[in-house]
Amino acid sequence: MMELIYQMFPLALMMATPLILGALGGLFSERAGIVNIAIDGTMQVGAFLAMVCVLIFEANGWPYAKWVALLVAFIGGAIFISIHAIASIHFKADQTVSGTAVNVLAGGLTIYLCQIMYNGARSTDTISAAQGFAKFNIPFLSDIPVIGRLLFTNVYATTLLAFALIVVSWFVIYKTPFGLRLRSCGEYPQASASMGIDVVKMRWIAELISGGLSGLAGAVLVLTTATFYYSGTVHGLGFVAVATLIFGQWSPWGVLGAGVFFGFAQVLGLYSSSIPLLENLPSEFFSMFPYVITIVALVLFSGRSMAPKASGEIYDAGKR
Amino acid sequence: MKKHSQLKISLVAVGVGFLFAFLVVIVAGRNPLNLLAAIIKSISGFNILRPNEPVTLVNTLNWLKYAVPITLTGLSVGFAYRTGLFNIGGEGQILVGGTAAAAVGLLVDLPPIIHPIVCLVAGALAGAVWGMVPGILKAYRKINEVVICIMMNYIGLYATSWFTRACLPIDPATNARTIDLKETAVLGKVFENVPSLFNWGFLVAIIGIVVFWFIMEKTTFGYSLRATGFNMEGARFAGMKVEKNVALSMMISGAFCGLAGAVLILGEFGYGRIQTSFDNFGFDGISVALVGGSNAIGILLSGLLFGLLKSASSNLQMMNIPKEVSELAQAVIIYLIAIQYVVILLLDKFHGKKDKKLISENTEKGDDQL
Amino acid sequence: SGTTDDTASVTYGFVTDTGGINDRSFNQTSWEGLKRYCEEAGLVENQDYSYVISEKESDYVPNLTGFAGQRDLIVAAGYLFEGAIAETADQYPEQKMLIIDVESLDVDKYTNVQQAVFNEHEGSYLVGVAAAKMAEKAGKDTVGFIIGMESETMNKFWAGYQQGVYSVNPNMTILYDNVNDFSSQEKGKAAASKQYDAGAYVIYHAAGGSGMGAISEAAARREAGEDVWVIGVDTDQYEYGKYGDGTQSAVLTSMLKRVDTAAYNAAKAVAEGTFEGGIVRYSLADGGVGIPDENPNMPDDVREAVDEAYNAIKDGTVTVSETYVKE
Amino acid sequence: MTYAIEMLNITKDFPGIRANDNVTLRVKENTVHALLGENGAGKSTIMSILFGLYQPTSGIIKVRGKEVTISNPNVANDLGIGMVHQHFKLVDCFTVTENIILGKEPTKNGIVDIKSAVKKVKELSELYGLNVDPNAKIRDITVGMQQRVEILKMLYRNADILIFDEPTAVLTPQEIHELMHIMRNLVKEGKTILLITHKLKEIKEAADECTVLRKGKYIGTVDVKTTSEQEMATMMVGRDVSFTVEKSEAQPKENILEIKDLNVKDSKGLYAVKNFSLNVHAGEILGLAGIDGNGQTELVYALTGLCKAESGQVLLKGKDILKLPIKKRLDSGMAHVPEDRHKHGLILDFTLKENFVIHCYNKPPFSKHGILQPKVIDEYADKLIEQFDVRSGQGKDTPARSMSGGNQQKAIIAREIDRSCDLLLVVQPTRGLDVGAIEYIHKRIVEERDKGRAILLVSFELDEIMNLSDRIAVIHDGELNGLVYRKDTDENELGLMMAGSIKKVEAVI
Ligand SMILES: Nc1ncnc2c1ncn2[C@@H]1O[C@H](COP(=O)(O)OP(=O)(O)OP(=O)(O)O)[C@@H](O)[C@H]1O
Ligand SMILES: Nc1ncnc2c1ncn2[C@@H]1O[C@H](COP(=O)(O)OP(=O)(O)OP(=O)(O)O)[C@@H](O)[C@H]1O
Ligand SMILES: [Mg+2]
Ligand SMILES: [Mg+2]
Repeated sequence: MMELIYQMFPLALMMATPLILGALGGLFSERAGIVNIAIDGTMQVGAFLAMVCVLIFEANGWPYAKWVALLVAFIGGAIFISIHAIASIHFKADQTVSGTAVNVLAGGLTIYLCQIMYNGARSTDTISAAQGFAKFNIPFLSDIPVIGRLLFTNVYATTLLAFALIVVSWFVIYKTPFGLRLRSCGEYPQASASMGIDVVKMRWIAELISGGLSGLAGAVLVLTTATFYYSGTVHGLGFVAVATLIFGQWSPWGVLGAGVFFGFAQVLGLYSSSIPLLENLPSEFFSMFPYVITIVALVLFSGRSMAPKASGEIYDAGKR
Repeated sequence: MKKHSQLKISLVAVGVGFLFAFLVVIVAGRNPLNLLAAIIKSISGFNILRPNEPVTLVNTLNWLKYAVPITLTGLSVGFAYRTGLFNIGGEGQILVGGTAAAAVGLLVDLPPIIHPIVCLVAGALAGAVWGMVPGILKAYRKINEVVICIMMNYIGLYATSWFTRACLPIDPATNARTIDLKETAVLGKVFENVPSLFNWGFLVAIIGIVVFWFIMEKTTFGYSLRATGFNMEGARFAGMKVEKNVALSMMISGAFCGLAGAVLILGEFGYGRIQTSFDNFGFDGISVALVGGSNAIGILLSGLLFGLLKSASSNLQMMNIPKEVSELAQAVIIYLIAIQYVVILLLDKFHGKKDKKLISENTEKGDDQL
Repeated sequence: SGTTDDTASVTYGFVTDTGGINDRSFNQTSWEGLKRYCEEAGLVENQDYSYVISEKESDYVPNLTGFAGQRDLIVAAGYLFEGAIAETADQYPEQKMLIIDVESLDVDKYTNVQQAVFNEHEGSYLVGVAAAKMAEKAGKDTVGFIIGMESETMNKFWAGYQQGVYSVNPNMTILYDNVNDFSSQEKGKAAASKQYDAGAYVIYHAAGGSGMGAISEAAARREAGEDVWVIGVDTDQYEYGKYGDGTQSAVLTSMLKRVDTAAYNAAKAVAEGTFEGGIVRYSLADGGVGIPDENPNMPDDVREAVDEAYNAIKDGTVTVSETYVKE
Repeated sequence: MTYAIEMLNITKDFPGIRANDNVTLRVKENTVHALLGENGAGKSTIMSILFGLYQPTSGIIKVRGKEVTISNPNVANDLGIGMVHQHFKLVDCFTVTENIILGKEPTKNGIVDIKSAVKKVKELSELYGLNVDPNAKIRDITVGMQQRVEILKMLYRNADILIFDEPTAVLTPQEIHELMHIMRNLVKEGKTILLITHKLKEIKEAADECTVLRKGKYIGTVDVKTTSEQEMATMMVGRDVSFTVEKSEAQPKENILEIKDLNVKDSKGLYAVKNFSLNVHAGEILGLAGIDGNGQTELVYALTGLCKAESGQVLLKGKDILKLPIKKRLDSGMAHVPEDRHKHGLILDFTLKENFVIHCYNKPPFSKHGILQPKVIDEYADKLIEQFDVRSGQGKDTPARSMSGGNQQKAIIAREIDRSCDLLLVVQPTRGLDVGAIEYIHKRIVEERDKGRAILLVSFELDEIMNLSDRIAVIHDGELNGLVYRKDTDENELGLMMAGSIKKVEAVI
């Protein structure tokens, strides 16, 4: 049994990583008071840019393609989400509507660009596996009993990056002045403004980080699990990331837990045939399983939502 | 600030959206005339580039055919929205609605006319059940309906796939769908001889619009739903059963999507489907509802608009315009709806100029008289 | 202009299924076959021949009828087109159409519809032999199979593959996973990873877009120095399994389904006036299914075994069943 | 004499309205300067200008004699100006300390140094006798405490010009008294205070000078010591106003509301109302006095059905309503003017007419067979608007959101009174309203009493209780700590009962 779990865990982490990063992106946005259902679209943009970047580097024989690709996806995501940010921060947009627009835009835009860049093809070219991320065992750490096999064996560098970003986010949000101000903007922006905090600036920073992380999520998805980008690459994972954020109750550790949970539940479906009692159930039951469990978990933990109060509210300096 | 009707804002958004589409086409080095031709052809069947081409009803009927399901999902999203809920669970509700309709259409013997009606009811009920889950959890356990809806989408995807395989007669030739529905259950084509699947299901959409409008604007139930949507605590204080309203609203919303699924199965496909991914009719419904301002007439109009954008896809591609152009136009339209504050400001400015002109004209006249 | 008058050139339309034109699988391949003929015939893309992408199944009929009456031949790939083709043919009985992977339409009624089907089980038998031989050579006893969804067509892959593997070694273990999804690379990747971890040496995927994840997993493992292989489907997927400097690939071979040939042949037949409706079966014997001639990763002895099996099927000494249950 | 603040000829235009019209305000250093005016007179606006939230359309601001441009609150902070807003600007889920340091956090290696911040807050709190717990979460402390946090925010920023926008609207008499004391303390420590209020008594108690605004215009500045309340009121309203409500002796009749041994738990699961018993008769106004947070909210919620009671009985005309849902209770003869008019009283996005029918929309003649009857509703709305003089831009079609607080309250009162219920439950009916509006609403309440309704008035404002009630009940820590006839008691005694120092339950009928 333990052996099975050892095998399942790295896969669960692989599946979880893009969700965690996407949800973390949503977290920054919502903590600053802006609803972000545009994670899905931003992930598409990130995935597209990452692929394009790797392809360009590969063609020219330049090194560090995947790392540069992550950076490009981060920046690209940040730029892309600005469309949502402008609408939400300056134009008093209904943030759900604006997010929907951005999602629709991403699908059309990336495929349109693919056609321009790749001979009318509706996908990018294919990269070599050497260009993507590969799993590895971390020396020493992987020798730690139990934890070593669970967390540090067969891991992707991107998963470690996500872990690191969780820690950094937690630190930034809960320990630094910036974090305190950010959270206040999501709870009661009028209060922040009265304390001399530039709510507009804070929200912009949060949105840029949010877009960056979502873009990163897309890049990680495509560079760990795929070899080209097409319209089905993200296939709604951004919405699962939104669910991860809410399930994780808007906290970095919660997001980590929820993301790993989702990943694990997905993988369980694959392994069901090796688990006594589960082997005879139809495969659909396992595909369904993570989602059912999530609902059950939400019901069990219900009644104490930690949603930022002002999330989705239009901030108007004159409002009293 | 002047009051501008939702309609006016939507019209501006649509206009700019189309302008943007033209721009994209020009930038891509394609002929914008083709875009115009494709749109006109999709509406009327008339090809301005080849005036000799015979004009048929196919294009127009296809346009309407596309508008039917997304109008229904638009009503669904709009209904929930008016009660302060975001129904992003349309995908799942459509799937279960379609599957329920297929089950009744395959397993039950009923006379014609009655049969499709029973199928539709089954679809609506199934959709309602799927909407009830997020509704009840939102109402009684305060769980965010968005997550539950997303979860219910995926559960619906796999549940219907399992149910269809396990409980419905599967077509042995493909093993990937059911056998054809009973003849009596099918919603026939309105124009037998036109090669478009435009079917009597459109009546469901029209009835849906009337029902939506009537419930929302005319009934006490609609009044209490709107009150709940605007101010839940206030509604509770006034003695309304807020929890019941939330749950019911989600159920009705789900029923609209269930109907959309049923209409698709009964009218378009004629068999039960096993899907491995979503068709996005539910997500389209979000755009339709938002652009339509979540009111009945608005949803009808925006359903027609988005139906056009969908149906134009085929003509666009045949006229050498990438179909993504229509997606980009959609995005721009929805975005402008989102930032209607700015649109209003610009409209005001525009009007302001006109008003000032009027005033100065008047004063000048006044001076003359003096 | 549905009927060809002597001055006008012949015109073609292609409608994809929901997989899109660049699915690196049968849509793309069918289109390439059609395109190949058109280029040879000197036709102009987007004028004499073009494709239309279907976003959802609801687009099938409108897309087909959009071409109907305008193009001499319409090509569509995928069994989900069955109903849509029938609907279109009902309205345009004169319209010539080619539908791939369907054989259930009434041939007497739809005389202008050609239904092309493939003996996937035969091709799968070959890659089954290849997989088993490779495993044996490496001293392994396990191979894997990943499927995107259970359906009649899909089951033919599974049946043929099993027969091929067991023909080499009846004691071989075949791992089987259904990812229930044609578009999730992550699931395909996870399934492949699971099977490799469980000892599979070669994995054969028939999972469309999800299968790309399986290929990516194999390539990543080879990149990391692990000795595993993957077998592609429908088209030669060699280049999608690139690793290292991009000249090597983790794709051992691919089960070719020559939908391009079907499209090419039909297009040519229409131009030459020899097009006929009815069912056209592409088998291993006539080159309709098989494996690529170039298989740089396949050692000679394995190649020999595969060739042997090929000949045996061709001359009828071995018949591959469409259904198979190991006793 | 030096001026701390001079705002000269300030004009501020909002789209469609001139909120300040050539207003001049001079505040001497080391004084409490009051700013008096009706609702909408422009008090908050001019203070927001001083605090940098708005820019004046024209006019000059001088701080300590130097001309300045205050482009945002940061500039104001740097000039030593701090403001306590009418609606507190506190983040609910933050601690007291976090709220205070927000925007000006002490750090150690880039990390917020909470420890030293807590220490600083404690020191300040002790220095000015504010007595707050630096580690408490805002949502767990009383409104009075929250206000002290607001004051600490300014002190933490070394502000020496402090603006208070209607600070007493939400406070209990004791808290108000303490606040006045705190203000005097602050002035003693060298601060200058600007106090916005509607309440003349507070001005009398705490202020040195008073500037009066009316409809955006400057009326005058007076010396508080030498000016009577009556004179200031006349300046503010532009006519004579009476402070006392004229009413005849009560004629109590049958028992309408009987509360017997009621126990209610609060949201944290503690008993907030304990063995509470009280009767309210037809034809009397029973005022329930008490310091905020002593169980009034829970009591009212239990009566109206917003929260469940643990045990006890509530009889309305002899019928136990405690198990009934909200709707049934309202229907069995209870009208309710809630404490929070925005959250509970109105659907702000509904029009006025829609708000009028919020209780009766599903009853004939307003609806038939579940279908609304727009004509009937329109006529009804017009009737109420006329009867109760509810003023708004577009009449019955005005969105409630765009109406002034006073008119919103009038609309609620109109709606509830028109339901002609035997029991009228009014909670804080005049909070934040100006004297004109208060006068009107008080008059209507007394009229209802004279029509034979039983009225339970819950208010934190002792004046209101004293003015209106025939009998007064006092709630302290969830228990009935006093029940006396109005004529037999005075403010002093009530204060002692509210504080729990004495108990006197004698006016039982
Ligand atoms: N942001 C704003 N936009 C437009 N008009 C405003 C705005 N703020 C205030 N006003 C208008 O300015 C006038 C003065 O408002 P202000 O809030 O200063 O009054 P006030 O004296 O503080 O009243 P109150 O006693 O009710 O607090 C009001 O009539 C109001 O309509
Ligand atoms: N943003 C705004 N735009 C336009 N008018 C406003 C705005 N905010 C407030 N007003 C107007 O200002 C006036 C006073 O508003 P305010 O909120 O101060 O009411 P109030 O009487 O003080 O009630 P409250 O007790 O709730 O403070 C109202 O007439 C209202 O219509
Ligand atoms: Mg004010
Ligand atoms: Mg006020």
